[in-house]
Amino acid sequence: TRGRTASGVQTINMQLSWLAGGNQLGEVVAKQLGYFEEAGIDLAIQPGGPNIDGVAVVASGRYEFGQVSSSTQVILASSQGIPVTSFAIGAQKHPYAYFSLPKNPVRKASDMIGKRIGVEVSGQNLLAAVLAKNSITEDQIQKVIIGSDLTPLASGQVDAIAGWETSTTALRVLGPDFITMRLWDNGVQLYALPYYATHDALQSKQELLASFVRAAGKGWAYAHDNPEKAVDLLIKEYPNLVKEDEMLTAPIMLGFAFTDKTKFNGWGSFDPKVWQSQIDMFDTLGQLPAGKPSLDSVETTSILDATKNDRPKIG
Amino acid sequence: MTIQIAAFENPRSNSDTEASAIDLRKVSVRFTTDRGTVTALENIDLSVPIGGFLTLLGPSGCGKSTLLRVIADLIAPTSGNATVLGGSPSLARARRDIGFVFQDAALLPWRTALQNVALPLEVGGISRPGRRSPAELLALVGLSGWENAYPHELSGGMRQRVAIARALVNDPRLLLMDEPFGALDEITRDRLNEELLDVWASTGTTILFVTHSIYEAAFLAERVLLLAANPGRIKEIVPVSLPSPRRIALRETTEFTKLAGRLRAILETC
Amino acid sequence: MTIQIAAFENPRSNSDTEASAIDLRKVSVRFTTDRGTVTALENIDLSVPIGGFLTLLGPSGCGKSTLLRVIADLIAPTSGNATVLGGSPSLARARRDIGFVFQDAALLPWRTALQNVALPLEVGGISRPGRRSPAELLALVGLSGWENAYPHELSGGMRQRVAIARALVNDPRLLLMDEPFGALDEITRDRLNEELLDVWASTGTTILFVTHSIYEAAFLAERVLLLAANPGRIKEIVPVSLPSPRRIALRETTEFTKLAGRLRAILETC
Amino acid sequence: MSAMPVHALAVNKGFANDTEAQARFNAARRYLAWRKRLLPLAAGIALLIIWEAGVRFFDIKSFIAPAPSAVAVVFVEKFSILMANLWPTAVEAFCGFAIGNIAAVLLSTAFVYQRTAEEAFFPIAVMVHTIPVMAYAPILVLLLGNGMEAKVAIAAMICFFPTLVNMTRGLKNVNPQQLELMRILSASPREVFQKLRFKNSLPYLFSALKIAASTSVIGAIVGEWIGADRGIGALIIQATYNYNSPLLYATIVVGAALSGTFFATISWIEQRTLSWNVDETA
Amino acid sequence: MSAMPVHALAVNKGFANDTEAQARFNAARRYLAWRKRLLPLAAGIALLIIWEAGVRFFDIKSFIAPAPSAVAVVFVEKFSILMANLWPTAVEAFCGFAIGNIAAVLLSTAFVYQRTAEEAFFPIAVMVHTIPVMAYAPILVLLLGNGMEAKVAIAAMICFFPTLVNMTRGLKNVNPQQLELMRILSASPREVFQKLRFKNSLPYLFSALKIAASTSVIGAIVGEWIGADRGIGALIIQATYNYNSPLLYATIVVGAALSGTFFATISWIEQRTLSWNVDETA
Ligand SMILES: Nc1ncnc2c1ncn2[C@@H]1O[C@H](COP(=O)(O)OP(=O)(O)OP(=O)(O)O)[C@@H](O)[C@H]1O
Ligand SMILES: Nc1ncnc2c1ncn2[C@@H]1O[C@H](COP(=O)(O)OP(=O)(O)OP(=O)(O)O)[C@@H](O)[C@H]1O
Ligand SMILES: [Mg+2]
Ligand SMILES: [Mg+2]
Repeated sequence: TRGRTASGVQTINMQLSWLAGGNQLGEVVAKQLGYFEEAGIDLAIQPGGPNIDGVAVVASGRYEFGQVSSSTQVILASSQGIPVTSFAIGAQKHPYAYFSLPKNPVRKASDMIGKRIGVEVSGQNLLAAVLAKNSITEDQIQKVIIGSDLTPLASGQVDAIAGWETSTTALRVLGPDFITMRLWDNGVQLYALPYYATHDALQSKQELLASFVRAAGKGWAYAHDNPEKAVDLLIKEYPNLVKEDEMLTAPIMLGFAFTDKTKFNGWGSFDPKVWQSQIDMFDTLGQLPAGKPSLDSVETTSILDATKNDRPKIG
Repeated sequence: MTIQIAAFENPRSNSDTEASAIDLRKVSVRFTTDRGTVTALENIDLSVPIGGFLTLLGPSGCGKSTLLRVIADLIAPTSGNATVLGGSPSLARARRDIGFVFQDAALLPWRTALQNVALPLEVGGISRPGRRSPAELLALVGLSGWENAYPHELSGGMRQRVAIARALVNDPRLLLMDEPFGALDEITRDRLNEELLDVWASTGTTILFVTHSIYEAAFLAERVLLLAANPGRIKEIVPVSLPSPRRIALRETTEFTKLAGRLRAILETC
Repeated sequence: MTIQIAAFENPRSNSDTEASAIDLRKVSVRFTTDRGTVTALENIDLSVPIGGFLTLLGPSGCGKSTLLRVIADLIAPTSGNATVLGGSPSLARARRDIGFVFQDAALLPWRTALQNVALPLEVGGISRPGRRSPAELLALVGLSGWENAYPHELSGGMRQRVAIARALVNDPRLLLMDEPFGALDEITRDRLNEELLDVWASTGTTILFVTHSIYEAAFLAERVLLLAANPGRIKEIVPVSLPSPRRIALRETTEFTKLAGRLRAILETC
Repeated sequence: MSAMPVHALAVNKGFANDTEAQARFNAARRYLAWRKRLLPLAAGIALLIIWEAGVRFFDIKSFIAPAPSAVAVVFVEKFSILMANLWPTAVEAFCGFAIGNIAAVLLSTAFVYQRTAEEAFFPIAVMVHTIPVMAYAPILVLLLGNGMEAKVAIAAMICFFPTLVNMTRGLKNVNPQQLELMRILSASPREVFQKLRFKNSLPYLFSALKIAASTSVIGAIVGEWIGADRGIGALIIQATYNYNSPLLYATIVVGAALSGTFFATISWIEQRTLSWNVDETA
Repeated sequence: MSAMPVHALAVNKGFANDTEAQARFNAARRYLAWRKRLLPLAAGIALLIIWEAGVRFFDIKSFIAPAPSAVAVVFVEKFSILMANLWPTAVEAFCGFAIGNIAAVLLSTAFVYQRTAEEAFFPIAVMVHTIPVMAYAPILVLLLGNGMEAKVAIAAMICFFPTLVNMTRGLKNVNPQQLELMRILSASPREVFQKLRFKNSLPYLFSALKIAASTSVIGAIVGEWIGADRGIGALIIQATYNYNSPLLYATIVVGAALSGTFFATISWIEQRTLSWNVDETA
């Protein structure tokens, strides 16, 4: 990692767990509009992909901080003793959901009974959580392990399939009127897109991370007000993206980034109690074999507190 | 025995009326590479009667092997026409009428001596009565006891002898031999010369035999074909009117010495 | 020229005091495979003086090639001791004192004739003055015009001649030749016999020469070594007291015929 | 036409029995065989020691690379789970290995006898080989369902190509003289194949099979990533997802041991089959 | 010791000029060369037509497998984006190809001269080859960062193994007679390598390089899956994730064309290099 440059601007690397895209709309806007520069930061977004989620890279200190797709990952990593802690989140509700088709709808958890539910290997614990929260046993449904695509639903191999609501283009396969059953609405309340850093970084680079949160929040606020211009900036940074697709995704993503919670607490905020309930839930389900992590090790509000007044309060 | 023979459609019987085993008309062979053209044979006219024994003599590189390869349908002549046992060379080959002893033994390294000799029987496999077994043939060439040796465990001459046994194993009507005894000591060679004449006499096989030994050429043949080089062409065909059956002692006769001297004289001008 | 020679540490000068070029003491070679043991050579005692010319005669498979391979350090004797040019065979080999003509040409297929002949010069490359160039040697063996041909474009005899040229190119002190002229017609062979004697006379090379031709053995050698088979052992060493320099016409003399007859008689008992 | 009297030349006697020499020969062979078995073991142990020392000395975090000792602990603890997940992958890898290699041998045979086919389809085979699994995974799942068949198909497709290339070369790269011999014998294309080309291609084939020893396992693992709840691949995803590095490494060790076993088996068969090949046994 | 007078035997004359035969020879060669170029093209077009017809006839959904015509439209529309993403992958694949193959050739050389090394490490190389990229991705990023170096390293690692296997075989499987010749000439190990073993291994090496033509591209693609904004691999993920099947296929076509180009280049070099090899040119 590079240090402070001559102009006093310090490089900071954000490691993603996936390719950069609409999930980083605010960061890209802030970058393009010079918000980071104003804050003395030169942000480098380091993409991830199917072969890496970046937690180990951040935990080892190679990059300053990172973002994963789900709060679960931070909990699981903490549970395994990896020293990463979330200091902000990108989506207040997890866009994870089960999709089905009108001819065979799954609108709420109880509808799952007797159905074939397609999930990825890594989606099994979430399915277990939903079932547990709704007092359904695993043998009441038929779990089908699938790869990372929605074809099995379209081709009738499963009745419902797990995925992200923000995958607008992927969902097009299902036609216009598919049915969405949100994880959040069925008792499993997870955060998505948490930002995390090591314990060390949270102490030694607190000011830097705070500056990042301030500037990123500003970017997200701009995106909220000017979605089309924001998408244009996104496309400018990542020419591989398709504008029409991103225009569809942006409102949905913004809808998860800004909710009634952010109206009061500001962008990026979270509720430690929600984190605690997540930890408890996974522990009860026996999904933390390496031990239940303490709340402290999973999240810290230090950055949120430090930036309390500088984060946009929209909702 | 007679009944058994009658039971087979003897593949030879229908060709007894043929005039000649080999008939070459103006056969030329040219090899072209990107570095130029080599004329290996030019306008060869040759006729060998059925049951004939022709030996080929000529300087190294004059086209002897090439001539045998044309007859065996291994290469097609660039121009001219070849007739073998009444049909095209490829027909004769397809009827399994041709036995070939290559200039280098060409044994299959993953087969023992015995398996190498047996190869022609496994391939094609027209069963002919009264044929000698691979083991008998190995004994004939002095290799009993070596049945299970692999080619790399044999000496150069021993490999060559395995190749000879292989060519004899399916009793071909036409035997093309490219310096078969070149790697053998004179004693073994003399004995095998006599053996070959016995085989020829008893089976009526037509034999074309390339050799570098003037004595061998004269001793074995009914006629000796002398080839000249550059391009390969027929210099002379010398008929050999020595008595039959021939035994090695024949070589001591003045008649034989005179013939050999004549062949040498021609060869020196090739 | 003299200055140039002086400029080099002549690699031969320090060995002029050696008694013999080759000294074998009770050399035996046995090959063991999982199918049994073959005794190729048994208790060979042999001494060849520097500048000597020894030819080897013996039935096929008696161990001639094996003997040459022991001397050339290609195989180690199972028992006994071999001294070559005053040291171990491997030392002689390392000093590049040995030239070897294999029974089969062993050319590298990706090299042209000329490149094959030049190989020994590229490898090791002790420069000795007055050496003939690869092209000259190709001409010597009658292959000028074929410099750029690849081995597969040459006839069997032509390949063999390339191998001979290769063995001569770095002017070795000890020349081991395993049936080098076996694939050549008699005319070419006779001329190369004379050439070889010239080379030998002018360079003082020690030569061991395997042949199946009794005439060749007698014509070339100072002494003829007769090997018997099963196991390979020395039958007799026949000194040749023919006048030098020898020309082909010598073969017509009664003295020569008598010698050849004697060799043949011994060979028949091997 | 009748059998000839056989005047044998009793020049050579063939192989004799020499018990002492034979004993030495067998001892040398046994030594080589043991050496071949023990050396990789020794090297493996040495590597593990270096790795363990490295992890301790540089204080490498377990989530980057766990120490072998940590992996060993997990290995023992989770042995039954690991074994339960080994079987499906082993079966998939083995079937994929068999199908992929047989298909490659058949296609290369076709290539050798149909030059046109080779010229037309070889470049296409190269390009098809570049297509990532995820692109054709949906089609496969559609055609073969989500069971073992799809994984076998992927393993087969991944190990197919190297064998095709090597085998085509091996079948074609025949000594011209031996080919002429077969021509003289008027051997049918089938006989030329069985008795010459195939034998000749064996060194190439065994090289290909050695490559396939690991590619078939990789194929089965990748195949499981398109959806499986059991198998090495599924366990790898699971362990990665749970940040359970020691388990991840233990799983990989099992996978590697699987391809190592494949490799050893192939080497063993090779040694028996190519015993005539002097260069190889030398 | 002085130069001998040369009594040349003027028996053979060598190559002559025969313009007519030469012209025929060259024409035949040109025909073969064109055939070699046009046949895969024809086969490719035929495949595309069958595919298009299949998609239309069975009414296959575009997200399962889009029709070539749809892919072609995307290909034209997105040409500039596709090309922009081709370059990084091409560079990674090429560098990985070079590094991986050179490393394999070097290691196989070591194996041939150090039999112990081979026996000890060959089985280990097989096992290492089975380790999935995701297991060592963090270490790579830690060591090399998230730039091209890491992707090159992955491409190199993936194409390393087949070359190692083939090259080891090719270097070892030398004609014993030719080896004896080099021994007589007292050639140094280096000379034996350069003038014999390496030449002899060329058919094996070219087979390996042909395999590497596609594995290096696969390696670069898989390498991009550890994090890249640009490149065929990144675009594949993007297109898959967005269910943009026509774009996915167009991207794959670009990747396949890349390995096809590699393959063609290698074949071309092979033909020049192995021109002495009768069996191959026959
Ligand atoms: N494939 C080929 N390409 C080019 N030239 C060839 C080819 N085969 C043979 N020749 C040439 O054809 C001529 C005749 O070769 P051939 O093998 O018939 O000679 P030969 O009479 O058998 O000689 P030898 O007694 O040395 O075996 C030689 O000059 C040889 O160089
Ligand atoms: N690698 C080997 N393994 C087993 N036996 C061998 C091996 N090499 C040679 N022999 C045996 O050793 C004996 C002598 O072989 P060698 O090649 O020396 O004979 P030679 O005198 O050169 O015969 P030729 O005149 O036929 O070339 C033969 O019986 C042969 O079978
Ligand atoms: Mg010839
Ligand atoms: Mg010999």
